[in-house]
Amino acid sequence: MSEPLLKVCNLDVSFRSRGGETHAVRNVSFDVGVGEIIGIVGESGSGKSVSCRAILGLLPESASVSGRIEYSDQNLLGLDTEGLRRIRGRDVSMVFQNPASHLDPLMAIGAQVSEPLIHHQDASPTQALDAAIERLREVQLEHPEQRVNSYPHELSGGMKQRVMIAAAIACGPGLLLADEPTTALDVTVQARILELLKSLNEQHYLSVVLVSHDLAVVAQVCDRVLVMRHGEIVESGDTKQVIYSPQHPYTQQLIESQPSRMTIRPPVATDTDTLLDVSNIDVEFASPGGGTMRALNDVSLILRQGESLGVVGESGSGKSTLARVVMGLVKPKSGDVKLRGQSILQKRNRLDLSVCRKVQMVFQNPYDSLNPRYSVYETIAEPLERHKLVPATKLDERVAELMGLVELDSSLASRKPAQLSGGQCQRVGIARALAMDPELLIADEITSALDVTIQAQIIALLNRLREERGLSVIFISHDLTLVRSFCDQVVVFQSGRIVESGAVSGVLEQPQKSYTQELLLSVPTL
Amino acid sequence: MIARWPKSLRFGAGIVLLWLIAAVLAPWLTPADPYAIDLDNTLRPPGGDWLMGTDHVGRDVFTRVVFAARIDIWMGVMGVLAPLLIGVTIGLFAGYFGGLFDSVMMRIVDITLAFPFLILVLAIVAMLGPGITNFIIALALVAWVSYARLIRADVMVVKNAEYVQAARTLGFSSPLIIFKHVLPNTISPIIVYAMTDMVLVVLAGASLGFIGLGVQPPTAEWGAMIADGQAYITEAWWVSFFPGLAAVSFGIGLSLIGDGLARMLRIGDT
Amino acid sequence: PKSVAGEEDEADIIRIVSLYRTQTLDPIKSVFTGSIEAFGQLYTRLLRLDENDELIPGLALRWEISADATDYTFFLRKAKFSDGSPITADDVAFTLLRMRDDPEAAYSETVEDMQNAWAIDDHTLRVRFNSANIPFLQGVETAFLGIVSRADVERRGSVDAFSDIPVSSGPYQVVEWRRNDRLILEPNPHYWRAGYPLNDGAELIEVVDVNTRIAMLQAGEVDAVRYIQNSHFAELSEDPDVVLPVEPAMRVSVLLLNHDRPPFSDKRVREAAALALDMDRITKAMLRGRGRTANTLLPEQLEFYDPDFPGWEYNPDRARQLIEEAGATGADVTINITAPDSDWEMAALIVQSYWGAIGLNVIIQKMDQALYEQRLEDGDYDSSIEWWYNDSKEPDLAVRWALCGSCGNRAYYTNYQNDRVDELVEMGTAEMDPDRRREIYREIQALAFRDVAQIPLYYFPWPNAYSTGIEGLRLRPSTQWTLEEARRVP
Amino acid sequence: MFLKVGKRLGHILPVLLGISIVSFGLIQLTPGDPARMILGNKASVEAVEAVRERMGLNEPVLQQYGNYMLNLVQGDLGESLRYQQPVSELIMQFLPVTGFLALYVIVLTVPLTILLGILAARNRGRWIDQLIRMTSVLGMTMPVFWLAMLMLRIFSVELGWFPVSGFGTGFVGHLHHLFLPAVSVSIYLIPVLVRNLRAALLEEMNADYVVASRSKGLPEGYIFRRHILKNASLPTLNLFGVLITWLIGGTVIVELVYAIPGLGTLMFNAILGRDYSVIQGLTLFYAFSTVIITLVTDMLSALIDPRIEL
Ligand SMILES: Nc1ncnc2c1ncn2[C@@H]1O[C@H](COP(=O)(O)OP(=O)(O)OP(=O)(O)O)[C@@H](O)[C@H]1O
Ligand SMILES: Nc1ncnc2c1ncn2[C@@H]1O[C@H](COP(=O)(O)OP(=O)(O)OP(=O)(O)O)[C@@H](O)[C@H]1O
Ligand SMILES: [Mg+2]
Ligand SMILES: [Mg+2]
Repeated sequence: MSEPLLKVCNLDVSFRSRGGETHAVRNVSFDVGVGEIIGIVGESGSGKSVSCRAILGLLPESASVSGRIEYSDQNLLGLDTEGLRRIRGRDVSMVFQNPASHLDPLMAIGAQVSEPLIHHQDASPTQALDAAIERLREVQLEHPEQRVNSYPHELSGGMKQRVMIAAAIACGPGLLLADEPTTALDVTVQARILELLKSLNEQHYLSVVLVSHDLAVVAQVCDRVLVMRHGEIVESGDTKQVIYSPQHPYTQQLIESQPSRMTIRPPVATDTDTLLDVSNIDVEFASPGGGTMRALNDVSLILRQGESLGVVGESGSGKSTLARVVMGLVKPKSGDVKLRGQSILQKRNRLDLSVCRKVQMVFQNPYDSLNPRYSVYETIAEPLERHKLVPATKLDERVAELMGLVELDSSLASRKPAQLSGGQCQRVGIARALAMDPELLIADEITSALDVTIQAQIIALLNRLREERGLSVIFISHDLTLVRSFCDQVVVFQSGRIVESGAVSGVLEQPQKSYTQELLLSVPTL
Repeated sequence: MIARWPKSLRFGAGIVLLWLIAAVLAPWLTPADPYAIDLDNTLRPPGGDWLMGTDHVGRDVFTRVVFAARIDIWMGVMGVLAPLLIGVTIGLFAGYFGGLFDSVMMRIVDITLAFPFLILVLAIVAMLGPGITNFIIALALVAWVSYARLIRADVMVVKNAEYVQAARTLGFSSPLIIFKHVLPNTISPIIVYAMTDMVLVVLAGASLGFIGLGVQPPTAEWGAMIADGQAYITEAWWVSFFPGLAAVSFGIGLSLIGDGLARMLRIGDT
Repeated sequence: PKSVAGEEDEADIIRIVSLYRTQTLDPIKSVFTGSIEAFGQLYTRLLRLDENDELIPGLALRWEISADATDYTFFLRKAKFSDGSPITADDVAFTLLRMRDDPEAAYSETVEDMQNAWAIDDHTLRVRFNSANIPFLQGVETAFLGIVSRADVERRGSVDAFSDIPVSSGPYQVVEWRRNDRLILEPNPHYWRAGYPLNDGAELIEVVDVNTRIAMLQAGEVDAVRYIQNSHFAELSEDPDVVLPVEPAMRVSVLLLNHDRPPFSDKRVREAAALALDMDRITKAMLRGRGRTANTLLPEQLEFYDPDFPGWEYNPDRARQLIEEAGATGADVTINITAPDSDWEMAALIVQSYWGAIGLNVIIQKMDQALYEQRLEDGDYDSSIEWWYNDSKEPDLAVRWALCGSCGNRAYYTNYQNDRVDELVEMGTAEMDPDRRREIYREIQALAFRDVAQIPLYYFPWPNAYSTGIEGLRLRPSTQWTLEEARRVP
Repeated sequence: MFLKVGKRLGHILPVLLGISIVSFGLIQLTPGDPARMILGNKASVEAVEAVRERMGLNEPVLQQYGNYMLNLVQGDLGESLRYQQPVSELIMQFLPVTGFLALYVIVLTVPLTILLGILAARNRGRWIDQLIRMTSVLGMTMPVFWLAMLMLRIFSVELGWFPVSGFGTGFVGHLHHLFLPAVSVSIYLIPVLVRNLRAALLEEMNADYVVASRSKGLPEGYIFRRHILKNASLPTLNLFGVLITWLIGGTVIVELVYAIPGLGTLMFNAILGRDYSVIQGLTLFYAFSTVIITLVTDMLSALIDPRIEL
């Protein structure tokens, strides 16, 4: 291989904040060659996102960066704004980890995808829009011609992510920094996105830095892998070598925690009481072009006490919407939700406390579901305090305990969401939900931003809670391996309908519907 | 604590604090009685016995400027606090709940906005009698509307934010969500506006003084002093200049505080 | 004048800007200054005033008064209304009767006692009173008795006839009445005084803010400013393009005291209130040498005004003593003033300071005029700083208005009541011998003064300013412009 | 959309009703007699009574209100008590002036606000930002009447550039006559708006989507215009709406100082003269325009922000 495209030498990033200084990245060095795909895996909060942002000079003012970043012989750290601008989006572009907050809420997505084309390639707006539609099609967004007029708040999590990807590859950059680009995508779409990246890589020598916690994905597409922990690179090398003969103990632990290798827990007895009874739910949204769009269509399901129900299906198929209906955040057009036989559909603004105590939800978008002004401690302590779940004297203790449960370092307690990594935010959300000590937990992609070790620990935690307290879980995920290892029952969503349901062993081992089969086929494996 | 305040906040707070001290210590800081007239020494220029000269009835302008801080600070604070509290509360609830409450409140807003300030003040002054308290009552009755409208617009957006929905799923009561989650994320423009508004309130007093319905003579109040003095602008500029200067400095202090607070409240800004 | 950008000023139009507004064009429907000034330009009267403000023939060429002063006969000249129809004795009779009979007539004292008025022929008018009426001749000169067209009023009705463009008999007729803004006048082509007005028209403009009025004068947008305030004399007297003549006015500024309410119900307190004031100092401060301290309760321009009456001496010690005797030390006293008026506020401040010195606790209350008038009328006040003017030199109207407790308005709403004064007022109306009249009015002045009916402050001229570009314009003591005689300096 | 606008327009009725009740109530509670204010203080009590009788002021309050509403339903705003001219005519006489002034102010204010707000926000902390902030405080703290008077002295009396009073004739005449008044109002409005816009801009400049836009290599200016400014314009737009409604009824002081025959002076004098029907007519008129302006700002907000429903 000739001269590397990107050379990162001794990158150091630290943040000044009120609490003092955080050293997020230390002495990181790596190269990316032309046409190479580099994977970065590692612990949540280990500095993966920060490193990527540092490359494009996108860190907040509070960050101080040192070291050397060279992109085809230009020192990016030495460039002025205009110089950086020329490179951003055209030569090097980035897919951010929280797609939701990284899209302008007031601009239609079509325009957001066409922007870089207009500015880097002097495309006329109509040309750019046509190209944007093409890109959106490439990232598997359905009906891109109509979708271009949608606004971010009208899209599902996975759709937003694909919009981000489309915008990033719009100008055919040389290097793509993809920070967890497929976390919110179901496996079929994920597979196609990965395929797309691969084909861009093959045809246009697109180099990619792929940040992911999904080792299988990394194994599938990456030439080389870097493993990060505590802001440092602990191991790097050829993908196969790192994955099949990991040297560093952390890497070994990472591979160990891969869901496929976890023991499958025996299904609980199916004769317990019915906990949740969702019947014939229809949900409609006003669609951008006028008229309505049916997000859920006659959805019914039953969840028994202590059971874990996996919800899988393509992005935008209505999984989160279902969760919102159960939580009373979205009012269905028709249908009913019963908890232990009692209807819990809310008419008033305030949700019934007795129901909330029993049913909790972890939101898909970890960042947006945290009040930007609350520190981690405040976020977790608030429900405990308000509902007097623990005596005031025990409050600190309980918060610390919850943070420990989700593997959050106690030093993060005073941070605000903007100062956390994606996975850290997600765990704050989990801790907050668990603080309520619910009987039913709706977990909407709770592991999407977590590295596998922590993922494994969280799953272990949930399993423990199921055993000890009879917790029931609705587990929305696109990670079929995880669903297989964790759930008893599963429903498969497609376009707002349940296309298949039943015991995990049945549905996932012998799928009846072609869609389910396709889903299974797309699962990346190590 | 203070060391971490933005510079503008420290500076603004300093100015306002100076005025507060001046207001409290007014009797000790000034050489004369703010109300004592002296027909032998009217319209004396600044200098000598009179630091800032004397006005048309021979009162010491400096003394009056210092004493006026008492009224003006009180007027500014009360004239903003009352409408702010009312307006923000109503705007929050109306925006958050929407529906009938919102419709009714917004209609009341429309109705209130339809009354030019002057009518209300005149009516209230006529009904309750002239005076500063009634002026503030009139102000509270009108000005809350601006706050309500401003905050409501933001609430409409924030209430759909996921963290607010998350708070709802935690079974928090609506007031709690409104005050602890929605309010902090919508308040910063309000605070900026409130600081501006405080200046405007002091000025509204002056404008009313211009049509003769502000504070009652002989109360020392910057706006009224400017209004009284403007007639002498060519003959004795100092009569209106110094109270004007005082008002401007106070206004600068307040705006700096507003900027500083906004900066402190802004997310991710250090 | 300096030409105002964008506005042609070819014609010789006299512009007067005033605080006071034209509220109606019906001469009997308002006694407010602004309206009166307009009436005078629109409606001619039987008599008019010469340069020295003495009565001379107006529409009436001459007149005869019966020996018992109950019958007046006026011989009219040939004259026309603005619509070209002749002004007849019948129109004049109609004017007089209308004032007497219209329940909405604002101020009909002059004709209250009139038995009848009728045309003997087209040019001869007879007016008969129930009893001797000496003041009448002065009365017919006032603007309220401006002559209106009977035919027109009867045709259009009392409201419509005056609501837009009335038929006028005076020097001008209305071009346009932009209510709340200005009254635009043009010469009445049929005006009986041949050759008048000397100008091509006039505008009476209404502007609230005194600073603006003055700026308009200085910028050449107007020729005369009505009512400037103390604060501007110094500046304007230095302006070479502006003249500030001292124009005597039949008015007096007074402190009204409410006789029905403590502490001023006690004569000792009233007297103390008067003794406490150093009138000369006050006058000097307020008028800057342009007027004089008032020594009686009647304006100095009036007939039978007593120039030798001593007036109040300044004696704060005596005042304090009286207050103590009356047990009023520390009593709360309000002074009502109208807003916005910096002069009254200044006067109030000064009075506050003097009264404070004798132990009264004074609260100044500034309020808008409507509220002020209401409180005055309701007797809901302690004291009030005011001025009043008389429409003619005749003291009859003045004493009826200001001092007579039984004449309808409770002695200017002070509730002052002295039966002897009331008796003298009636005597004055009927007394034909000028010397004896003088005695009557002097006694009234002395009595009211000693009772401290009100506290007179000072006599002050009209505070008007004129551009040097015009001549012949002044405001008479009786609040009438000599507009028809005004013209631009060639 | 049309349905929603229609529905919003439907809200006007209750508002107008509310206004008429409140203004009627206020007037009834306010001491001072319109008849006395026309006749003068020398007028006899009988004359005042006679005028009140003719004006219908001696009828029971409810009946007066009923009559008023009855006329209103027929599109009749009544007659000015003082001038005996239909209120609608009076309003129409003064409206063009105030309308012109308001538009003039908007034309001066909006571009300047945007310019200064942006300049200040983009140069945060630098001298230009400080300068803008300090001068705007200065503009804001200077009482309108005082400033107006100074400007009159300087630009009209001394320099003779602008007329002191009036509305002028023809479009250019209006522009010329109303220049100083419009500037006076703008000097007061712009600071309030600029400060708000600046704060909103700074708030938005930290948003994630701005970082994302940077990552696309968009020019800073473009990001500012299309993303930051748009997001920041919402609160400012709302404030602007509030201020415009204020402007329609609130130019009184400026109209008085510059002797402009507009709605403000009309209202001022109607209040002083207790000209009930004019006060009521004007309040209804104000209410109507307020509702329309609110509707327009809300529609604009909804147009800018798809998350907002009308
Ligand atoms: N603005 C900031 N201020 C202070 N600390 C920050 C800031 N941004 C990130 N951090 C900290 O820097 C560390 C690295 O964060 P980064 O986002 O790079 O993690 P990550 O490796 O991407 O993790 P994840 O997989 O969870 O996304 C974390 O501990 C985080 O809390
Ligand atoms: N507020 C809304 N307005 C309009 N359409 C919406 C709204 N919320 C969701 N939708 C639409 O409803 C459909 C289902 O969305 P939902 O978020 O439930 O998908 P999902 O199954 O959770 O997808 P993902 O796996 O990508 O998160 C999508 O087509 C989305 O565009
Ligand atoms: Mg990350
Ligand atoms: Mg989802």
